[in-house]
Amino acid sequence: MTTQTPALLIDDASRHYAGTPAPAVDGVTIDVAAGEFLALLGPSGCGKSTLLRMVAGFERLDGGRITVGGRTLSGPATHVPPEERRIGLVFQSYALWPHMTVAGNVAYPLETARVPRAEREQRVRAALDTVGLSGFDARHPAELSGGQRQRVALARCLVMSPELVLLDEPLANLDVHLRAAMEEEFADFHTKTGATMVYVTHDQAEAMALATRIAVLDHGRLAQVAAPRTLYREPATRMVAGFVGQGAVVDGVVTGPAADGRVRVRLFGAEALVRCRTGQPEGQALVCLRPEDLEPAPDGPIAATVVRAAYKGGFVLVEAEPQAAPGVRLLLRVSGDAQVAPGEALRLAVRDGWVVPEGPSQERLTPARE
Amino acid sequence: MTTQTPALLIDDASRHYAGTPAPAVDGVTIDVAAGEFLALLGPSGCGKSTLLRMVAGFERLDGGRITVGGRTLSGPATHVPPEERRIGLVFQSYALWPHMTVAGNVAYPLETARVPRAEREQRVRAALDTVGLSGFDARHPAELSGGQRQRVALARCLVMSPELVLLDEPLANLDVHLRAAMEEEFADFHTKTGATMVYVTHDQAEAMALATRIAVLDHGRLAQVAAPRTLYREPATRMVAGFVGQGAVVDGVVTGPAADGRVRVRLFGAEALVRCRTGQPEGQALVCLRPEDLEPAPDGPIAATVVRAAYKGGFVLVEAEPQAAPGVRLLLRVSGDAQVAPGEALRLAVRDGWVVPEGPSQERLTPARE
Amino acid sequence: MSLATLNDRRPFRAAGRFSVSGAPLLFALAGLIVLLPILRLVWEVAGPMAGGDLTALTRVLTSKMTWRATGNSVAIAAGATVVAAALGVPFALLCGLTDLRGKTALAFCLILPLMIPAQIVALSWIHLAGSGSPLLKPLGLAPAPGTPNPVYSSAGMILVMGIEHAPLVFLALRAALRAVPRDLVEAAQAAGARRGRVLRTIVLPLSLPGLAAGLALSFVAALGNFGVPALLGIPAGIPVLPTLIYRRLAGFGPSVLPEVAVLAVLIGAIACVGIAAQMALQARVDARVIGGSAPAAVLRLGRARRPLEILCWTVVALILAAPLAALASTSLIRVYGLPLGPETATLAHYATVLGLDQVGRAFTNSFVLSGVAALLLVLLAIPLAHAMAGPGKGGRLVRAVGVLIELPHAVPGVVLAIGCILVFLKPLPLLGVSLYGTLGIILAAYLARFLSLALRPAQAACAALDPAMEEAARACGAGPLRRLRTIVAPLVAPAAAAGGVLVFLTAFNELTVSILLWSQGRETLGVVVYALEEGGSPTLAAALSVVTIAVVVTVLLAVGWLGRRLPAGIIPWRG
Amino acid sequence: ATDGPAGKLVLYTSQLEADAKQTVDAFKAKNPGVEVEWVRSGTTELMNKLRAEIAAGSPQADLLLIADAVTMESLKAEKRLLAYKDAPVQGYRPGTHDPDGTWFATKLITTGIAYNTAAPMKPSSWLDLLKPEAKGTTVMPSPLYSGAAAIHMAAVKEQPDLGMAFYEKLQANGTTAAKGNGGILKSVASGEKLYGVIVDYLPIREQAKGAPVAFVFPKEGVSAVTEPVAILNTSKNPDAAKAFIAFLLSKEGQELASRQGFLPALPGVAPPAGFPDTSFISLMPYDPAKALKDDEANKKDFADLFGG
Ligand SMILES: Nc1ncnc2c1ncn2[C@@H]1O[C@H](COP(=O)(O)OP(=O)(O)OP(=O)(O)O)[C@@H](O)[C@H]1O
Ligand SMILES: Nc1ncnc2c1ncn2[C@@H]1O[C@H](COP(=O)(O)OP(=O)(O)OP(=O)(O)O)[C@@H](O)[C@H]1O
Ligand SMILES: [Mg+2]
Ligand SMILES: [Mg+2]
Repeated sequence: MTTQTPALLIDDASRHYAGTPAPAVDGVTIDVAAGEFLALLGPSGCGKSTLLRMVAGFERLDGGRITVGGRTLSGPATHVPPEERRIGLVFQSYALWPHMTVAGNVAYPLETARVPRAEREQRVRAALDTVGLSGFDARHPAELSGGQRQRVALARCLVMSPELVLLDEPLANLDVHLRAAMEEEFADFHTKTGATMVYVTHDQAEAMALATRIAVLDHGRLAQVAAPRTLYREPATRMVAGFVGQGAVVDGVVTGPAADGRVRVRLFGAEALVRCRTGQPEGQALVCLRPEDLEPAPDGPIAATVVRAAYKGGFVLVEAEPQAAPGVRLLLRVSGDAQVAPGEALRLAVRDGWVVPEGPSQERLTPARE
Repeated sequence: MTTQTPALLIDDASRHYAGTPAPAVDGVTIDVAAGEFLALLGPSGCGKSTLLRMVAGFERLDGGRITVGGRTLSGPATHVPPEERRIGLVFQSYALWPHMTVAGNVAYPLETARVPRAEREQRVRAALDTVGLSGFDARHPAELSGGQRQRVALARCLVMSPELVLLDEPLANLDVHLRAAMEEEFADFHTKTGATMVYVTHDQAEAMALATRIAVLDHGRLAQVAAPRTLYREPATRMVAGFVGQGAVVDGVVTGPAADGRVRVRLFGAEALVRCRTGQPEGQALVCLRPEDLEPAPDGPIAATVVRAAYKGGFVLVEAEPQAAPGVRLLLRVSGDAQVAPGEALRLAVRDGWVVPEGPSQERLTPARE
Repeated sequence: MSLATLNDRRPFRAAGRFSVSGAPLLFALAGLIVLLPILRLVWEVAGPMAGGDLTALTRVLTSKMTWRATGNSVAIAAGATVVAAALGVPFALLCGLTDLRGKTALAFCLILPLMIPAQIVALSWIHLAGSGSPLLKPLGLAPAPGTPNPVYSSAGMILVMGIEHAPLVFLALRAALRAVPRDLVEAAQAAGARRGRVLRTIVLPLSLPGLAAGLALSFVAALGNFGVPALLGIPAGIPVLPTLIYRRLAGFGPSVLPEVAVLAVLIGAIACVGIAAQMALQARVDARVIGGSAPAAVLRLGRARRPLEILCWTVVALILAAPLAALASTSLIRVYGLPLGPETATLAHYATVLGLDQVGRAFTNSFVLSGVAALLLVLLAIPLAHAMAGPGKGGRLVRAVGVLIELPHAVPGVVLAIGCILVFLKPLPLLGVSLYGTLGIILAAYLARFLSLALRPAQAACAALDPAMEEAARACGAGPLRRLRTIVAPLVAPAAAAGGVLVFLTAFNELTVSILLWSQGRETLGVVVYALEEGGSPTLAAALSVVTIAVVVTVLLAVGWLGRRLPAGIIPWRG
Repeated sequence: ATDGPAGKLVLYTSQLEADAKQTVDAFKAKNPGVEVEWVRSGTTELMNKLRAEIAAGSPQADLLLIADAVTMESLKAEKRLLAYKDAPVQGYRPGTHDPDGTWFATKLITTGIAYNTAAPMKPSSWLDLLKPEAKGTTVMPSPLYSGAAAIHMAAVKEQPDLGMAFYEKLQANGTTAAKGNGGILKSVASGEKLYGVIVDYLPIREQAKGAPVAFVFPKEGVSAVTEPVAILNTSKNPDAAKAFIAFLLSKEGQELASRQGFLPALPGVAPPAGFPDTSFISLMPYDPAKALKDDEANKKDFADLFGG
């Protein structure tokens, strides 16, 4: 992340659709540095698309301001229409024009900008090259596979050399294998072009694999913006802890003062040393336990029962219930060779964990992954 | 798996659509025991849906025979129409009837079968109970979430108490979180009802999590049928090795005779001990290396360069190129705390592996996961 | 929808829809029975030809008048289609694509001309443009007495028919526009395209199939229109095929029928060329939208909105309110020809008209006829449309029937009526009763004439039906008829009902068919209006027309009100 | 008439609704045993219906009461009419019924000139329509669609001082053709045209109501359609049909026609108000049989001149 003027600044932006009870986007502030790859992550309906459409200019702001490269595009009394924003946009549905060829689709933004024919052809060729679709010029979108369609959409956005590219769940419609392949292409594309990218997804694995930073939205509000690793290891809220990565968020008691970023907590009657923010107060707290934080150990202090065991290829994902806290589900991985059956008893050791800064809620404890 | 007469026997079944160059299903033989959960796995277009539709009776056979509970439903000169097969069917698109309530959808098969009203209502209630949708009777499909819709589809199929349930990619339309939740429900459902189930998917993780056995189809032919663990650890062909689980399939040389199911191979100039079939001959061979088979070790015999490193939450998936074999991509996992950057040098040790019984092909070596 | 679904859908569409391939044959047969009257007329041409008798054919085809009328028909129908497009396209764009206010009301007003009989519309225009114009005369804008009425001309016919058929273009294009996903438009905006460019390069090409369908409908309707050329073309001395047919009929001699049949087949052939052109155009344009089911596109009009709204309502006032007002003022004048003023105005004509007992009967008859026709056609359209979407031989046969149904819609009503008399005069086989002289024969004619109106929407809905809906029912053990009844029919019912509403409204005012088929006590509204007009009581005819239009509008509003909770698409003018 | 004719009688008539009802009611008052079912429509529509019925093998009508004798002649030529030899035709002028007794005139509907009262010139002769004052402001019914107009044309062509040349001059003077008489009345009443060739009763009735039209019987004479009645030889109840014709031809029947506003065919019966005495009206003679023979040629000539 660089420290120059942000490529995109979303400043306290809000949008409340008429006739809905709550705002779809509610006072969101994010700055995105030039060249950054920001993922907007959150459950369905949390306002990701709305925020993206506000940046693209398809939705007006009810409050706040959006600045791109120092120029205010949306703000009080300002609204630059989408066609004048020069922001690249890739849609979940690809939004290819079925009546045009691949080349026609990609050339469209250049025709609109009255780029001379020779230059146009050269740039279209270059863009198709970048996405590995040279030779597909004359095909129609209907004659392409899903991944190829997505790449045409990418080329169409790329051909304008936009400073800012917005992508709205570009992989949601693809199957697992294609999704993996396309993920790599996006990463390559980002490296090659150096464009600033904002990428909407509800798939945390996708966000983590791609983004330099992830902004998690929850009911229209920003829950946390951080690098993937930070988000995974140090979730700021219970919602983030549950939404990003697997694991459990459980009730614990901080029993000592924080030191060196670590603190002692009591979990299911056992003591454990987990990470925390500086200044974490003592008392009731929420602790996030990732699968790799737990380990089956013959002398582990926590007695638990296996509830479910799913072979995931290479390892078995075990769901276990601590005997001290019925109803709570802990997740851990054991080697793929181990035979684990539901009902089996298990002793667990806590190797690591994280005290969620947001205080413990009143809700009943549930496994965090849905 | 039991050894009584198979609940479903697919015997050398073939189907060649008019006007297509190759058969969609080509001499497939599988027997499914009563109570078994068989997954049909394979890439898009390999003939999974066609095979399922042949069992359901929507497609006629061009050769072979399909027997359910001892009764031949499809065969030479036999074709029982779908409406007389009493086979439960769950569609990828749910195929709920939007003009009927939840209860109406579920009651439909019973109405068709002229089940008296009182019994009908009782059975509908029981089926909705089983899928955890009591109290949703009067809703319309449009008023349900994706997961709830899928459960209604399940209840509709369940209410007929079919001996055999066929499911065609029932989770393909759901988002990641919902998919995980529904996977569990299918597993529960299978345990509760004890029905024989055939489950089509192209997602190997899903197949492995659910099925007692997996049948892998490749271009209409059966590549392997085996339990998930066997399929992952002992893939019969290069295609299965690549399609199921992550990892690489690389060229090696078997340098000694097999003993105790293990054999010595030379890989990238280094020696390693890997698993194999009994009677594996010496000489050129394909070796499947899963991510957990490789380990970074300061003294590892294989020198490699990091090509890509993707944080997956909890661990980093590293793609590495052996210096001895440019172009080959090996996959391994390293701890989430480690900082790995592309270009870095790395030494690897081979802890395990599997000699693919199918001989080495002429194709250029590529990473196996696509 | 994921890719996998897309893949699954296309190939499986063709598979296993009917295990009992007899069902489509059955429905094809039902369709053919409905088409019997028109087939009987085709036989009037084909029969003698098969027997080697070509006299009627050569007589008609060698007549110069035939070709003159054909030329006029084609030119005027094409011109009317251009006018219909010029009106229908901008309104469809504004109503279907923009944030214009009052779209429902605007759409409602635009659809009205379709519901008002052609002869009434034509009469209104004669009133309006003539030297006696009750509106223009007081304004001093009326043509001087004795100067020819400008609507008695090809241009007049083109204008009036164009206005009358603009709703067809409007409805078809607006439906297509609604299917243009928002993100395709937004992608173009993000690419820097302004409104005009988006319209030209994205929206119009994508909705071309719908536009083509609308143009074809309008062309076929103009080709078979009798009311307008009868009132505007004859005084101008411009023969077209429908008036030529009428003239042949007014002639004498037993040779009339074969000759009329030849002319009718000629109209049918031209109509088929129009339909074929539409299909060719649609096949050439690949506008199948791939991917998401995003909501329909909306273009913001911005500052242009207010002026455009004013313009729209001005045009609507011109094409609808003005002729209607002319008609209304005629109905209020004590004696036709006097200027309308406080001392010449009277409501007496309304009292007279409403006192006529045939008027009450006519309202009842028209109501029953159009209601029953709409109901039966919806019931027939669903299985027929379903069979047409089916695979194999059965499907092909039904699709062939589907082309034939354009015929009774394209030929002038009088020709169809003659076909009905030929078929239904003799007692029906097996039943032993004759439909002749009953409402039954008019109903039979309506069924043939309006089948295409009812079928087209149902057909579109069936083609879009997910085959998995039916396959799920099969897996539940449901046979073909049960599936049709419990799954297909309810699912395509909204679309079929939309067709039914169109049939009802069109049949309510129908004249040209019932004029030959009515009998004492079984007159339709159109017949009574016509009789008053012909009998030299223009004021009474105008009064009854006004009452009829009021009833149509009331019915429309009631349907709209009752249909508030119906799924989108049933109420034609609803957004 | 205690044991008069009985049974059902089907009448196809082109009389106006109200007139047809009066006529039938009056007949039924005298013949209570007969049940009359009637279909009213324009002559063309009625003939289309009848033609189709004939083609389908079962004409439904017993009696035909339609506008003109030429149509009757065509049916007679096809041998579809029943001869009523002893019909009560005493007192009627020859030419107003078929000498063979197949059809009988029931009234005189003459074709003359109507004009808008605002018109600068009041016509008194057919030739006045050729004057410059009438240029482009005259409308007439087309013989291609109107039976009365076809007979008018046949009659005009027989007139030595009019003839086909008259039509040519009308065309040169900008006269246009319309489909029917109703349209002519509206054109003239509304002032859209100033002069119209039209049947008598329409403008005379409207003038009585105050419309700005007037009707003249040109001095050369007028043509007349006679609204003849005939029995189809397929009639299932010829006795009742004959009784109906006898009623129409009776003095009582003729007085009814006069009350309805038409010139009676039987000389000596008083004309309706607004009409001159029958003796002041001269009829242009014409021969229905010849008119039928020339019909095609006349229509072609007309179409060549006026189009449509
Ligand atoms: N045009 C609109 N009018 C009214 N409400 C809307 C509109 N568009 C979105 N909303 C509502 O605003 C909220 C946020 O919607 P948005 O589409 O931004 O969610 P999202 O995070 O993109 O969800 P998804 O992952 O399902 O795409 C939702 O509650 C949605 O129903
Ligand atoms: N009705 C059909 N006519 C012709 N070819 C067909 C038809 N249905 C399927 N095919 C072809 O048969 C092959 C197998 O198709 P099938 O639908 O069984 O694949 P699948 O394994 O289910 O794929 P997916 O994962 O994409 O659903 C494909 O090549 C497909 O194109
Ligand atoms: Mg979204
Ligand atoms: Mg499939």
